[in-house]
Amino acid sequence: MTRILPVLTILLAILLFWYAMAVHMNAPWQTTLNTRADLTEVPFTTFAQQTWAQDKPVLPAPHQVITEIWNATVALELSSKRSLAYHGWITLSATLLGFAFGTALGVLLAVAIIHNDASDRSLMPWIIASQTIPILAVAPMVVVGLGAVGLTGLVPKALISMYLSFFPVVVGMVKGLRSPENIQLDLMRTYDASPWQVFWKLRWPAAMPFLFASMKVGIAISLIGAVVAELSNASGGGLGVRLLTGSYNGQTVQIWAALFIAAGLAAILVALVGSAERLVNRRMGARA
Amino acid sequence: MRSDLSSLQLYLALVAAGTGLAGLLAGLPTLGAAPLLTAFYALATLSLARLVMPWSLWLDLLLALLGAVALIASLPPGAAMPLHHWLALFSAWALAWLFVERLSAAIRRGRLPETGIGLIIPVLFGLALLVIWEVVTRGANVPPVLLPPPSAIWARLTAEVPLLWADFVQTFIKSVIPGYIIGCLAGLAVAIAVDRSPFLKAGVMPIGNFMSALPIIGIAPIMVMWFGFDWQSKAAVVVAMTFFPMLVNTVAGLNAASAIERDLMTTYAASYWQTLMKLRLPAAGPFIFNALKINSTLALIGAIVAEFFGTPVVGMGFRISTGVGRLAIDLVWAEIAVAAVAGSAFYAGVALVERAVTFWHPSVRGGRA
Amino acid sequence: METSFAKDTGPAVVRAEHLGLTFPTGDGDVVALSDVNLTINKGDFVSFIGPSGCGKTTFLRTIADLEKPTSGTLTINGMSAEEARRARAYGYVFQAPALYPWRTIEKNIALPLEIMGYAPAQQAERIKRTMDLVNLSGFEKKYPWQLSGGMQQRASIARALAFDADLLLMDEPFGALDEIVRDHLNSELLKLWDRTQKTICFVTHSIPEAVYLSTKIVVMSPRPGRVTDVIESTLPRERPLDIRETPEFLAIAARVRDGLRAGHSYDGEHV
Amino acid sequence: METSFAKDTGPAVVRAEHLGLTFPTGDGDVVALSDVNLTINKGDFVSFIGPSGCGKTTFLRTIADLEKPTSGTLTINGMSAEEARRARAYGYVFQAPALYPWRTIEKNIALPLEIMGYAPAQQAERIKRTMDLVNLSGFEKKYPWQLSGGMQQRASIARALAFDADLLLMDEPFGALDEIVRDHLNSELLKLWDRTQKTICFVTHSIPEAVYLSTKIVVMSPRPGRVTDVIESTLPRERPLDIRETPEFLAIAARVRDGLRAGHSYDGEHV
Amino acid sequence: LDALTLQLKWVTQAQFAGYLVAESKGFYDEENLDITILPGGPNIAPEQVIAGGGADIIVTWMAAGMAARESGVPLVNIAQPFKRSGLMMICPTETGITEVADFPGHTLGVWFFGNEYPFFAWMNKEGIPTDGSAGGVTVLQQSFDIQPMIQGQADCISVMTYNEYGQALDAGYGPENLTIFNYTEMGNDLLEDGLYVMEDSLDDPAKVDAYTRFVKASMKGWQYALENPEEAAQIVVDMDDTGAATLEHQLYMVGEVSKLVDADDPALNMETYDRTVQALLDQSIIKATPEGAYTTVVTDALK
Ligand SMILES: Nc1ncnc2c1ncn2[C@@H]1O[C@H](COP(=O)(O)OP(=O)(O)OP(=O)(O)O)[C@@H](O)[C@H]1O
Ligand SMILES: Nc1ncnc2c1ncn2[C@@H]1O[C@H](COP(=O)(O)OP(=O)(O)OP(=O)(O)O)[C@@H](O)[C@H]1O
Ligand SMILES: Cc1ncc(C[n+]2csc(CCO)c2C)c(N)n1
Ligand SMILES: [Mg+2]
Ligand SMILES: [Mg+2]
Repeated sequence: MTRILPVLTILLAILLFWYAMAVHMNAPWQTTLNTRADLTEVPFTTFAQQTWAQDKPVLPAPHQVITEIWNATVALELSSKRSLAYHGWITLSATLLGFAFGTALGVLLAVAIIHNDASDRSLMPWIIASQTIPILAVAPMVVVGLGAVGLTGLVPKALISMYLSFFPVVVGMVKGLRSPENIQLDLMRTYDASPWQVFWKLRWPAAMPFLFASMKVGIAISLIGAVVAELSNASGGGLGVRLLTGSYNGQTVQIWAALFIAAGLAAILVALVGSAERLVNRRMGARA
Repeated sequence: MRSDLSSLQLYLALVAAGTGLAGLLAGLPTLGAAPLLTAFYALATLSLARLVMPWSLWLDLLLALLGAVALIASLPPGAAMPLHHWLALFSAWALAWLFVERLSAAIRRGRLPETGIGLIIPVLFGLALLVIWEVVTRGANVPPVLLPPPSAIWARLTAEVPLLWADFVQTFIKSVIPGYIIGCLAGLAVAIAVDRSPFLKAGVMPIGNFMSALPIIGIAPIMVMWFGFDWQSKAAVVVAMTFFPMLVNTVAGLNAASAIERDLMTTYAASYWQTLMKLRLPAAGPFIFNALKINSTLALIGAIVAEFFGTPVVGMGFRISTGVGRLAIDLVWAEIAVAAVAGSAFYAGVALVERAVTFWHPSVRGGRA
Repeated sequence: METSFAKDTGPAVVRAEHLGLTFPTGDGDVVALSDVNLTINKGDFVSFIGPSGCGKTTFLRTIADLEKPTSGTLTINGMSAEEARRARAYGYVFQAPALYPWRTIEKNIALPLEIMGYAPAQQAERIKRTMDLVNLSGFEKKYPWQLSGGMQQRASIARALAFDADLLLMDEPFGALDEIVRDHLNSELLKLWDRTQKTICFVTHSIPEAVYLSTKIVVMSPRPGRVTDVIESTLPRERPLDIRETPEFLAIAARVRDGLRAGHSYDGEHV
Repeated sequence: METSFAKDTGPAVVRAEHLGLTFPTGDGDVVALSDVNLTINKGDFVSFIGPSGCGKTTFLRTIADLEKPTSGTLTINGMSAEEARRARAYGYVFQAPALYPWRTIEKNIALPLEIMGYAPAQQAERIKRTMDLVNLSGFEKKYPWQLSGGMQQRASIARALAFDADLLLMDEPFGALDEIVRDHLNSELLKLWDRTQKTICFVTHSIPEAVYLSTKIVVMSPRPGRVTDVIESTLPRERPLDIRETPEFLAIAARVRDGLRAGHSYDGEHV
Repeated sequence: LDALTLQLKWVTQAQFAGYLVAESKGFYDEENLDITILPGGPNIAPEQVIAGGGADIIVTWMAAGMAARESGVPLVNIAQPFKRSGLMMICPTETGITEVADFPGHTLGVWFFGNEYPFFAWMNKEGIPTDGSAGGVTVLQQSFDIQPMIQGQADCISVMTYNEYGQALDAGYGPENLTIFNYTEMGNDLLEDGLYVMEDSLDDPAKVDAYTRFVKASMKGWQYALENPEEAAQIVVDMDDTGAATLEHQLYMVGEVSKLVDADDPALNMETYDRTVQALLDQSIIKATPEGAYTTVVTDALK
């Protein structure tokens, strides 16, 4: 209850604002339409309703988006190519695969970086530089390049997801694996613990909060990667493709619906990582 | 056996010499054509002498550089390169790696100064990547419209400086900087507002998390729709992209102060703002800088991506997106290179400030493995 | 200065009645305080002594409104603990130094002064005075992690003494200090107390220290945490260091030791 | 058991010659140790005493190969400090408990045992024994933050005693403990020392504790940190608690106190 | 059975109805061909795909094909089903633009990504600067939709007769409130969707034979599509993986495309070819007159 009420209040505020903005942003076009149709003196309530019911509005009204989501998911068979559930599933599978790759790669790199001076010095700047490359620019070339060697479908998308999601994991884990206080490390030194033991008994548990924080960012970003990859490769479907085609056909409602499904998916994934985090926290005796 | 080689270093030394020898043998019939390469093979094989006599790490660097130069000089134009060149590439790479290992070990033991010398390592790593890229694209005849060699990109880069500069100004100066500043400040301000009121926090955070998961790709066309074609819409995308990481990190950071540190403030009956300014914001410093760093790369990507959805005919994103269609792939990569350099410099700047401001944090003042 | 007896001091500063506090933990509740009845009067110097885990810290934290009692009542200067805290009625020295790592030592000491709005000149003067008092001059510009454990603890004492609170809550402030510094700070503390008529609650593990300093010694015992004895000191208010060899002193010390020993379940076991 | 004199003990375990250690800091160097010459023999019980900041912790850390001396030589059992550490020659009790917050108390004590590869059954047996020794039974499954300061410190002592090291380095292990527990642990420690012939380096601020426990007392003094006196104890190896009232004991204590006082620059100032 | 991959220039839509119908109706199978059709998109350059070996045949515009040829991708036109251009520029009448002379000072939306050449050729011919200098026009990189016109960000936008123009009509614009500049009617048309292959592959007679059968089946597909627009539109909708194509819009598109395609003759019209080349040269989109940029072996074999 105490958690629902604030969310509902803020949601309500957003909805009100959204409806108002919809009137504002769709008004010019509605006025043009009305003028063309020789409709003058439209009362404001009617006018507002008109702006919330446009076919291709600049800003669709919330109920239009919700109706579209409903129509494109529940009202359709799952296997239909118009079903956002179908496209969502395609994107989700690429996301999960990419996230798994990305997390593994990120952790491996972080481990290499904290254990090897040369890797630390040489890798970190380039890992950062790699993220300054606009992926949307490279994604089509990656898709074409991988396509040329026969890799199509899920894998190129997952690779692009991985490319985006490994970064927060490396950064977070490097920080996390270095987070033990000196005295905690000193203790291990007095036991002459092997690097492997220091890792499993000290660095890894100490890095857990960082790992989960990174994974939350990572999984959301992984979804973005999958969507970006889909923008470069219209075959095969996916939420990104729906965004794109919606944009070509001026189907703003479709864009928003796809966008919300994508964000909803991401929110669910982040929440899943969050509950895994709570589980692990509890097992590690964290203060309530 | 010389004891100052770690097992990894020993292994690398053996690989370098072994592949050198193999290259020498495999290339014997045709070696006359490439004297430089022959010299490299021979010297790489000879480097095995390190097992019995002192062998300066700088010799390894020289050898690696010789290998790279010899390889690039002897790349056959048009045709695929002979097999043994791959061995040379491998050997030179192993030597470079060995050098880097030895150099960082020397720095760690305090035998070489950190400043200046420390920079060699990442630079060499980047150079190695470039050499591999050059040799592979040219040696394996990768079509330049798929992936041009770095040399071609560099040629294009130097030839198009005014164009690249105009794009840089449009994208970086006009869109990224204002968007970054506004987005980060707004994220910080909202985080503090949200922190003040548990009600707002409970309401905003789930929605904030939801919004941060919106693929920006989706909001880019909408922003263009709302704010027009010019830099304003790009700045708006940057604001949207940088806002949430800052919000989420700051909220987490504001909770980072330990229980006893808060108790202290409680005993002083410090006001909310006093606790904020004197305890919680400083303690949140590492988190805020984390967001600033993440955002420094996100901002540039955001602006570039937003330019895919309509721009005036200038800007890095515009050039990249239209360049592919014109098959001006080397220009595209030149633009990407500019983006990478600008982004890295931006990041490095933020990281430097971070070191200065959060000097007290264990991750800054030590604790390296 | 006049010699006066502890019990002659003023009205109640802290009054606890049937105070109880229970921590719920993963594997059952821990009763940290149970049925604590205690009155501390204005000008009292009260030492708390007892085996570790008997609730000394918890009691101080409850007075400071850092923990909420789960039963009973507690008033500070006639107010609730929260009101007293808001009125900045006390200064607290924690068992751990709790220095902020981003502030130098002098800035750490300045912290409460900044918060309570002292003028800069006054701040500087007080920082200098208290740093001298705990013998830390010369370390003004160092960061906490550059100091030894005892130096950190002294910095945290200086911080609590830098501002004027009528009630001082000190949780093993001299635990990590050597005997000489300890003696020195003990007598400094006594002088301060005498001069300013502060009320002081003081946790210590040293029986001589408790007897030397206090007008009242509270002996506590664990599982559940409770008060087992309250000893009113009969020593004069004026106390030279060699008072510690007087029979009167030794008698009180013996009584405290007995009380303490009674609280230990295992005395003589595991030998 | 035979009564023996401290100087009769075995060969050198720790030998420091002209040892110096300087910390560079933002505003100038801090000389934490300067020209320290000290030999600790097998079976010695050596206490280090001195004002806070005089380099006691630093010296222990140097023996433990946690700091590198900047001048002079140091050998442990004839090896370098690093070799000795690799040979797991010592157990260390830090000044702060340094418990891992994600491990329960028993798991914290198990940590060195896991690392050194003790069998599970043996681990359980040792955990039980040392937890009993420090009187923490019943708190096996608690997390560190659920314990009081003194209980945490006892847990960290148990952790260092759980495995067999010939050299024990203890940095104010009993600082946060009350007199009764302290007495108890003191005699337990003496028994352990006597039984196992361990060599013990012990930092304390309590002069009686130092005299009661030690065969050799090292008095240190700060700025720069140095050894000002090394007092060989003439007390017998067998020491009942009431030895603390003997004139011999008091004489040694007085000598330590004098050494300590000499190291204090400010005695009597700021009054 | 010869396997060939066809890379389309754009997403699956009725613009490519001939190929989609031929695939769906089994016309390729009849010719012993196994055709994979890859849809394109705004980020996919077919020239790049074929250069990387990801496709055997691509559909692209001649200007882009020639430009690619000069940058080292030796493309050769083997057939040209599209005879006319579907490109137009439309301006709402409110902008006051009625003829080319009104352009200066206005903002024009142009598609880039290889679609910009006809526009620049046209402006070049009219002598209107596009570099933002006085007396010229401001060029915007237009998104692939008509939003810039609806939102008033551009005064004129580019449209295809068969696609965005329909969207404009749907959105309530009519011929009466639009000024239309049709590239074909102005004589500024450059050749659009042609079929291109890599030059070296033409040395292989087996390949040439496969190309010939491919073009033959494709033209059969075009004929069928133009004769049965409704079925063709349905096929397009069915073959669109993304679920974005709507029957209504594809039907409109088939109708419009039929005005541009000659389903009976895939041969290149040399007059339009020469004009296209000349325009590209004038605009220095290409620097030298291309040699061997087309071949008639395939279309000759079909005659
Ligand atoms: N990491 C460090 N950086 C700079 N100075 C340090 C550091 N560690 C210790 N010092 C300085 O070295 C000196 C000796 O410190 P050390 O911790 O050894 O003292 P100590 O004798 O253990 O004191 P205490 O009884 O208070 O624990 C002190 O002046 C301290 O400020
Ligand atoms: N946050 C907490 N959660 C659960 N139990 C707690 C918590 N804090 C303290 N306790 C328990 O309460 C009891 C009293 O703790 P407290 O810290 O008051 O002891 P103390 O008398 O100060 O001991 P010491 O002398 O060791 O500091 C202990 O048994 C401890 O385990
Ligand atoms: C929805 C849609 N938007 C833009 C175009 C632009 N365009 C027109 S033709 C062509 C190349 C292929 O002939 C391109 C890219 C389109 N076709 N469909
Ligand atoms: Mg306590
Ligand atoms: Mg110390």
